[in-house]
Amino acid sequence: MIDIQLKDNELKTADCEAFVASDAAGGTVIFVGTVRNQTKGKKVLRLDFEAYKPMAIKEMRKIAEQAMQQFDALKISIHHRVGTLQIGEIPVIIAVSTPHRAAAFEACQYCIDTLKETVPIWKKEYFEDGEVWVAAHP
Amino acid sequence: MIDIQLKDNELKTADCEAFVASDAAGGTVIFVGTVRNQTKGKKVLRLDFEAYKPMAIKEMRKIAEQAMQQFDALKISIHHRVGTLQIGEIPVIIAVSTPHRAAAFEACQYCIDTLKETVPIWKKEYFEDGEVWVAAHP
Amino acid sequence: MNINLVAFGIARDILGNSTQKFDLKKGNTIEELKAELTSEFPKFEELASLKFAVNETYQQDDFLLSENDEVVIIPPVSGG
Amino acid sequence: MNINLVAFGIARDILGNSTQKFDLKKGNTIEELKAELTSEFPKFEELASLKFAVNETYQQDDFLLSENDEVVIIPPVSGG
Repeated sequence: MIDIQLKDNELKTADCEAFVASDAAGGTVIFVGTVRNQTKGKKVLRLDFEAYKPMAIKEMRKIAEQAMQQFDALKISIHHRVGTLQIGEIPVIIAVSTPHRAAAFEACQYCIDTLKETVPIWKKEYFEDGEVWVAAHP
Repeated sequence: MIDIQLKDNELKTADCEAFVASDAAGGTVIFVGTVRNQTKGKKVLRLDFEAYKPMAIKEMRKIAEQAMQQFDALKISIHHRVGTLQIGEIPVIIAVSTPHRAAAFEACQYCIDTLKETVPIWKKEYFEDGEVWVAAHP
Repeated sequence: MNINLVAFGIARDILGNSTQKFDLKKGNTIEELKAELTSEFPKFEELASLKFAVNETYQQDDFLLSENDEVVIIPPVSGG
Repeated sequence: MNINLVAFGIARDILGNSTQKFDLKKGNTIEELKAELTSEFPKFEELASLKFAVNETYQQDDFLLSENDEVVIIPPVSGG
């Protein structure tokens, strides 16, 4: 079972954790991304996230489907937020439950690594002296 | 910063997540162990956990200290429960925050793998036709 | 051939608009669109990557575009 | 030499008690305790591992025991 959500308000770890709960689960691994206060030593004020929404949801679902199959996951929940986020707020949560714990770590890491490569979501970092689209340039 | 707790009532993911929150964190990985409904195809009714408490706390702290150092973690929270647990209940939660996400996965997995090897806690599985101390025999 | 460009993130800043009609003068593939687009907007060449989606799916260089296709410009993603 | 054994999990089941005085007749190391204990309670030999702790710390085979030490028998752990 897969739960994909793209939201413009607060993400809650408890929601993802509740979705992946299963009597057959021996381990659940949850990745919680948070907005860091600095990038390469430069103070970050806030972030803006925007998404090409229908495709972002499709791509997140693809990732979850691939992880379900590759790691024999029981349930996967991926929530991503868009809009303006302050330091410490949560842009992404990924929860994966599996019968054995090693697969949960692998599957969760696969999901976040792949999400960062393929899902059409963009973030702009705001500094005191300007702003930049993250990863846009080599 | 390290938070180690050995409790005889319900563990809450939100408690561990809140402890490891940090403005310097880019990623938090949380492992949530759950009591599975079966072991090698045999239906499990419930589990009993017992601990040699002072040493269990000491050993969990050692693991967290090692992980802090080895993976440059910001904060680690390890909560373990003792007593009788039903299917789906949570015996252990480990949360780790790090500046970059890959280290959070590594550190969290190191903590749970090492906990299962060294921390003096024992679980007994109750089946319909008997009970067994887990991992006692080769 | 006219197509409808949709742009996000830095691609929107480069294009100057989030949506824009584009007259593809030569050819009808993603590769040819990319060439014409970067020739008109050289800043696209400075990006770490430049991909295109049609029907909410990444499409390869040899994908054949049709009149009035909606083509989404995908600059380097940075979600998570 | 008398020591005080403390046993958890299956070690308690084998010993028959969670705490017990034990008269270590020959020697004074963990290794010698292990030998005497398994000779008296052969079921200890069937365990996947058998460790000992003194002062809330795992101790090696060559650890020297003293009169009235509290020695904790640690059968294979299974937390988490």
